[in-house]
Amino acid sequence: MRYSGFTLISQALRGHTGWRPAWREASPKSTYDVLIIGGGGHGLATAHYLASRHGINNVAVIEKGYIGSGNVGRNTTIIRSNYLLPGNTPFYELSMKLWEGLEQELNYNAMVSQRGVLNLFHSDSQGDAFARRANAMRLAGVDAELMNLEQVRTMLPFLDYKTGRFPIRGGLLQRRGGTARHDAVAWGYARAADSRGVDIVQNCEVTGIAVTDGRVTGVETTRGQIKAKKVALAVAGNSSRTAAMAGMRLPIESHVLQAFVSEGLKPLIDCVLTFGAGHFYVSQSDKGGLVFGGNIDGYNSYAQRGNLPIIEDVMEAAMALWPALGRVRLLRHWGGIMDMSMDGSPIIDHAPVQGLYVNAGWCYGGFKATPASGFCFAHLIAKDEPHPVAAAYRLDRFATGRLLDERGVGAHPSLQ
Amino acid sequence: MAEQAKSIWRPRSAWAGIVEAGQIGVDGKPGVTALTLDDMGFATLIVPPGSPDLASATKRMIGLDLPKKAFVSLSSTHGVAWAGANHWLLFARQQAGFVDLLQSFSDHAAVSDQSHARAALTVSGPRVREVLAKGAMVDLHSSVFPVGATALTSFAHVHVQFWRTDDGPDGPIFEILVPRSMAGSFWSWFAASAAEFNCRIDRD
Amino acid sequence: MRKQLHRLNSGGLIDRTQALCFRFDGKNYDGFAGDTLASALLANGVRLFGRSFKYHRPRGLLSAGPEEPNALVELRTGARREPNTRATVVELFQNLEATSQNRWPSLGFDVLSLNRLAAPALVAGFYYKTFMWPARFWEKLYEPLIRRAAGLGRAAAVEDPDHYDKAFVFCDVLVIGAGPAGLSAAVAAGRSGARVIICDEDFRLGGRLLAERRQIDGRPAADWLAAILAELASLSEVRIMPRTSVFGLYDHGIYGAVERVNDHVAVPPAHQPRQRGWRIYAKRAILAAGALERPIVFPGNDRPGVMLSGAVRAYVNRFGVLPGREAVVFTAGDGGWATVRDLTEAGAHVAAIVDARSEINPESKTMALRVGARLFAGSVVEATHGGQALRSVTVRDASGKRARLACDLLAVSNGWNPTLHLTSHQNGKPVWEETIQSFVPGRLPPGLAVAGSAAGRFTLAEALRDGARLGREAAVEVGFAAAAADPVPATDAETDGLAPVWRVRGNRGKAFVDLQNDVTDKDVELAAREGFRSIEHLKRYTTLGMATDQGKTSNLAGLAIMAEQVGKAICETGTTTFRPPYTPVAIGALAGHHRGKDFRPVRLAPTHDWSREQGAVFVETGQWLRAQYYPKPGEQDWLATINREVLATRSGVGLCDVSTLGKIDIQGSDAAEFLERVYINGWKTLPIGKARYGVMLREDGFVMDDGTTSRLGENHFLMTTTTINAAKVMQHLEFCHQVLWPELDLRMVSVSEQWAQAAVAGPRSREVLRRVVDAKHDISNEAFPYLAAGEITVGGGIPARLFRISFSGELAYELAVPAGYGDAMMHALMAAGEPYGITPYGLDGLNVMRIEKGHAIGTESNGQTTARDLGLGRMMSSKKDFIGRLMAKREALVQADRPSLVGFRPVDTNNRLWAGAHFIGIGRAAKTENDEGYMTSVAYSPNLKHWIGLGFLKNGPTRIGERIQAVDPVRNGEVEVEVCSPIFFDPEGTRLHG
Amino acid sequence: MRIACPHCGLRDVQEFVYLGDAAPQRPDGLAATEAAMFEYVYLRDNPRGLLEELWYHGVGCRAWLVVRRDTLTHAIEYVGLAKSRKAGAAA
Repeated sequence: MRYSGFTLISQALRGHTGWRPAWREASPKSTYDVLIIGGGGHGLATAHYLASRHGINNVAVIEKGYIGSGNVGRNTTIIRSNYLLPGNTPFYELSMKLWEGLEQELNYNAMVSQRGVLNLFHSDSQGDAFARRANAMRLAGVDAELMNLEQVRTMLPFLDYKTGRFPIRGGLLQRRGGTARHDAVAWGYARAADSRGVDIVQNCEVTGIAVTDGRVTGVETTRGQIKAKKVALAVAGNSSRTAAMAGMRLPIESHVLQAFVSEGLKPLIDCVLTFGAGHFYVSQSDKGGLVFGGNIDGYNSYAQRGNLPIIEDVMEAAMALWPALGRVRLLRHWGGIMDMSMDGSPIIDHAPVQGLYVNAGWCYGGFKATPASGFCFAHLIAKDEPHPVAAAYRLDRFATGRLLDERGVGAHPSLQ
Repeated sequence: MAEQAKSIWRPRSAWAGIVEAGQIGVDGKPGVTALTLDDMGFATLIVPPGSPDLASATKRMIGLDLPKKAFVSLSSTHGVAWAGANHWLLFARQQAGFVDLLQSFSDHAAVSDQSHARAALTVSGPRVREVLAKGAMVDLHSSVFPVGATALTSFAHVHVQFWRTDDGPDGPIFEILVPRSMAGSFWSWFAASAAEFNCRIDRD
Repeated sequence: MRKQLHRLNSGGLIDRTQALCFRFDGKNYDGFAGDTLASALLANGVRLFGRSFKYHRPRGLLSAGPEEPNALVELRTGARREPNTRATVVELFQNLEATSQNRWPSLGFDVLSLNRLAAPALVAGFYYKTFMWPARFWEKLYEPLIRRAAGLGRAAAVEDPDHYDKAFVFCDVLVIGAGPAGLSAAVAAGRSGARVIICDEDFRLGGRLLAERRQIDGRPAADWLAAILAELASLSEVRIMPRTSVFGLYDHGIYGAVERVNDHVAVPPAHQPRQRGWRIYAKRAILAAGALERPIVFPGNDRPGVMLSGAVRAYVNRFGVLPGREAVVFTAGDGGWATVRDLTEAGAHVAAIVDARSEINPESKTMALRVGARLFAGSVVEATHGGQALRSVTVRDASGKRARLACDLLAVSNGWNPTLHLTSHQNGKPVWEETIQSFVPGRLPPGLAVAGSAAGRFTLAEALRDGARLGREAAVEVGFAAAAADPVPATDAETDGLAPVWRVRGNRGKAFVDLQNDVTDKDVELAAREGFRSIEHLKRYTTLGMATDQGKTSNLAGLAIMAEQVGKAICETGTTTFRPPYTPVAIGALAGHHRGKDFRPVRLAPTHDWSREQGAVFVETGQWLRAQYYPKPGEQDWLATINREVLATRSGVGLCDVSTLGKIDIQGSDAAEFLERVYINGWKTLPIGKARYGVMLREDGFVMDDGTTSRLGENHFLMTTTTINAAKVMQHLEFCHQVLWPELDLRMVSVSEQWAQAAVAGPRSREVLRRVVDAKHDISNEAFPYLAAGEITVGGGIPARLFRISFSGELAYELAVPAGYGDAMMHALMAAGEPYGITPYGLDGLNVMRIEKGHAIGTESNGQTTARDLGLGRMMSSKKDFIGRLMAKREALVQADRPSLVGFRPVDTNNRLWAGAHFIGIGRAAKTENDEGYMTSVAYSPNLKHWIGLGFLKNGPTRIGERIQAVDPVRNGEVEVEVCSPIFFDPEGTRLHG
Repeated sequence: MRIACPHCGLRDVQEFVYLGDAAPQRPDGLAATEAAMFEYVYLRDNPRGLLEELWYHGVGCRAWLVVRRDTLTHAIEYVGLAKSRKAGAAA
């Protein structure tokens, strides 16, 4: 059923008794053309684009828990395409364009809010590095503005411009960046994919990948064997473990990243703000909570929880940047498992096993990539060749040296 | 060319311009006392694993036992503190003669003079543990950190080495070494942390 | 004093001798010390405390504790304004000022309560289904409206004026909660000599005992409480921390806590923090956090005057306040009957007892008769009436017959949920306990035990027993001998019969599950209908349990209604994960001292004061502050200053602090071998007394750092690193030694802090140094040529080191003296250089000169470039293995067209250059496909009298003389530049050797 | 978390720097192949469960440690000195 203000009102008059499930509770069939492991944002988006762009509808998304239970429901909701390297920028810009049309495409309000993303810089040399990035964005057709101190001060008068240990000198603004309602992205894709016949199978854990003669034939699950011509992995956080079922080792470590939300407050900040001298970023949700985060905890973990030093580190950065937050209270914090890749960039590629496809290594940047990741992964699965904007996300780039290391820290996931 | 007048070449304390003698915080009886230590000599001594003769040399030259664990050996003029595996911090209360001492140690260990690398101070008083607890991620309880114990750690993001020198009539006495370049930031934290207990400050 | 109409004449744990006046919404009131803001307002007859989140419905007090969903206020004013403060936990103080929030223009008349008219459409998740057309209206219209309507209180607009502390504390046994279980545990552990910390979020210790009329050992519980508190105070290793909430449990026995040191006064006393964040390291911990009473979901259950039954007892017994004079008690268990008793004893009339159970025991019946209350067995409350305060309720009995009863208080009792939050902070899943119809702690984190109500053992007797046993066990587990156990004290009789009611369906009115987020039973049903049936989906779709109370009173009812919808038992639907913090924590308390200039330590060079005296402008370089330039009066701008500094250096002599470089002392018979392995170039042949430039790679083949290393002796080297990478390089070298090659004979230590170091550069530098270095040292060009390094003395015997190295391209030296002499060295050099016009220069001047010489720094070796990219490929030895050797050979890293370092000058020399510009072929479109590299560093060269730049260009070295555009769209710049050698000045290097 | 440094005792994780999996061994010497080095630098097992990993006690004694830690529960089973490992000595 189509969502609109009209249906909402007509349902209101009927006591909302006519709503149907947003997606069917499917049981797995015995065979699919494409089986996607992982009912997170990327897996669901892949299913949607397979069905809507490539006409491949005999698709299942297999999720071990409930859909959207991974990082798509645990992030700080930021969307942006302010990337530096030519292998990244067009991909994230495609994602941004897909975000811009997402609600109409899905008939689901994911509350995509292009409120602007401002990255602060704190020294002349950092300013030059931001200029390099901003120029790279403009060359790729992405909007970017370099703001001076006065412009930043006008926009965000409440930051610490007086006593800050690292003085604010200016910022890089992408006005088209912003936020989206994270859960709604998963639900919207699920509903749209379901409406085209995709089976969304929840509470079904994949326990093995069946390979015969170097070709994938299906998967073993807690709900039995499922055959499939093609199997696609979209299980960020658990990519290594799933890939290991097919005998692969990946250039990935799983790390924990914490996120934070404050109590609800009347509107305070109208953009997404990042602090370049401490690891800190913040925005305010439509409900009023400040949503913020910092660096990864910095050690391998599958625990979905973090530790106090990083929490304190994030709060110190918050206070250093925005000292009026002292009396605002932290409401909740949680952790997600990040696929930290060895160059900080993702992988969308064939696996060495035929018919197996890998979508992994999103580090802490997977949410903003959701639409393009699904779009390009679907393209790869359907056509067996990479989508042009995702062509750099090859597995062999680590061996050839065609790395996409935006931060320049090298093969140390804990620093990426 | 004539050498410059010696008057220019006077050393400057690591605490100069940072700490002034006096009192900070609330009125009343001081809960904490801080005394800056100038003119101390420090050096790191490192030996290859299993090398035995530094211990006997230390005993011979300054009459102190080389601590095997995280402890410090102290005399009225010298001390030697454990500072890592096969790694010690040798120190003297006065720099006079220290260079010669290091020379004689250099047959027994790799010696690196660090006399100017550390800013040192003594802190003591009945509330001193409460002040240090605002920075120390190590347990300072008597049963865990007895007189003579030392630790390398950080206080308020500043690397430190410190030890419990003694127990005075007013409670425990600690000596703290901080990197010279961070003396100012260390003091900013210490002063803010000690102010609620009243802190008396003496300059060496 | 104003009369407190609802204050009892006697009783309660308030100090009636200490009256406190305070303001709420601009009106003055009086209360007593020992009150909370909630109890004091209630004593004054205030019923309306706030407005709900979505429908702006009038709300009163539900609870008397941290679970409060309704009574949120803005506490204090101005810079100290604290939004969303629960009135139930605010300790009253003199001149307290509070304001209601999320209403306009006033609490009594709130325009947005008109939302109720749209309420039929504002169901769970309505926004996902609408506001989609036209797309651009979202940011412009819908979202701003939603944002303005949403949110709760207003944060302060200016800097928090209060100070915060952070502290660390260690103990053997941490006891969380100072109710009967916690106190018993603390005393049992403390008697054995263990180091015990007992924390309670309340300002008064005692937990539920403060709110109940109970007997222990045949005497009022208060006597027992006084005795046990006195004993705890007498134990030297026991630390009692009231006003301290343990908010989180982290790995390995680390607990986060926040102590509200001065929240009970208007302004913290001088030098004292407002709050203190604690990191508690505990070997064992006992959770004795009690339980939270649960409400019942029924139509109109949010009307001011509907209150938890245990909260009613707390107000009556602890605060001496009568929350209502004519009460109805709606209960699903025995708990409500205690409220009947206490209300009656306090002088209220209980009009009716509505017990959902059909079987009522004879004693209860007798009590109902005695207090003159109508008894409705097997009955429920199905509606409430009144405007902004309760006036009556409708009761429906087992036969369906309805009765309307006048009342101003409805006490609701539906059993309790253990406060088990901390047990699930490490992913522990609570488990359903059928007998008490509640979740209890599941698998516990290591070192944690749970006592009393928090474990689902709700009686006082169990609390006392649990506490004593677990306290003793914890002490024994950490190595203390068990103290002799006192017999567990006897308590008066108690019962805890219960048959919970999750929801009452009614004909009219909304039945709220989550009061703060305005989630109703219908919303839960809708979520079920739409497939959001997993508990996490329910939470996320309806926002159930996501308000500031984190669903403390609402989660279970939500689960129960969902279970009913999907036809499962509650235990099958599971529960959501409780995340830290247990109650919201001020951000300031977690940051402590580290804000403003104290956010991170600042490192100052030993020459810092000298630079300041010279008028330096400083710049952050990593943790260091370094002199950027030294302006003189009358200079037009920074460029004029830097030009002067550079010209003076190149023509005479300049002086620059370089103390911040990392310095590592490397000794041992394998020191040279070690350098061979960590640097790309050769080291074994370096003679004693010489310095050499070295480059080190990461193992992945990219440049990590560079610097000069000098050989001071056969087995003794001094390595220098860049300022930024000093710690990273030290860590890397330790890794190489300890992890890769422990067999090497090697001893390393950082001596960065020991030395002050200054560069003396320019044609007259030797003459200056000659006047500073002690006469016995020959520093002539012959005796001390380019790249010489030696130990010398200055000032008549002060040990120093001299290096003839140059970053500026001039005849130059670096002189190092012990850091304490750094200030003296600068004065001495200035005095010695005065005849030659010695000029201090800073990082900017240094930068100009190094760009003129084509030396790369961090902006060039930015972690994305190889030695080859930097033009240093030929330094890589092929005769030895070194870190990064193999990965640097990967095909893409040796591709000919990789952008490589070259120089650039503007074709029109009037143009300035900008770092960060990208290179695009002339006449080609400015887009990514045509991007050929970028400018890394630029400077105005006062020697060449135009701007110069360094940058990476595809095939760079083969394109010298070619012209290209440096495009800079973000600064509207496009400059035609000519590709040139990166060495702009003195390419033969003759000045170096002068 | 806390790590029991063999030299310094139980210390907060804040004092340590993480490197990662301790299993890969650097293929030393001129004979090492690019393929072996690629595996050493880039490929990881990344297990959920026990992992031997390298930590550096940078704020303390500057020792590199081998820590056997469960990546799901964060429980630590063993801590030893990295330098003892290659030498083959018992840590």
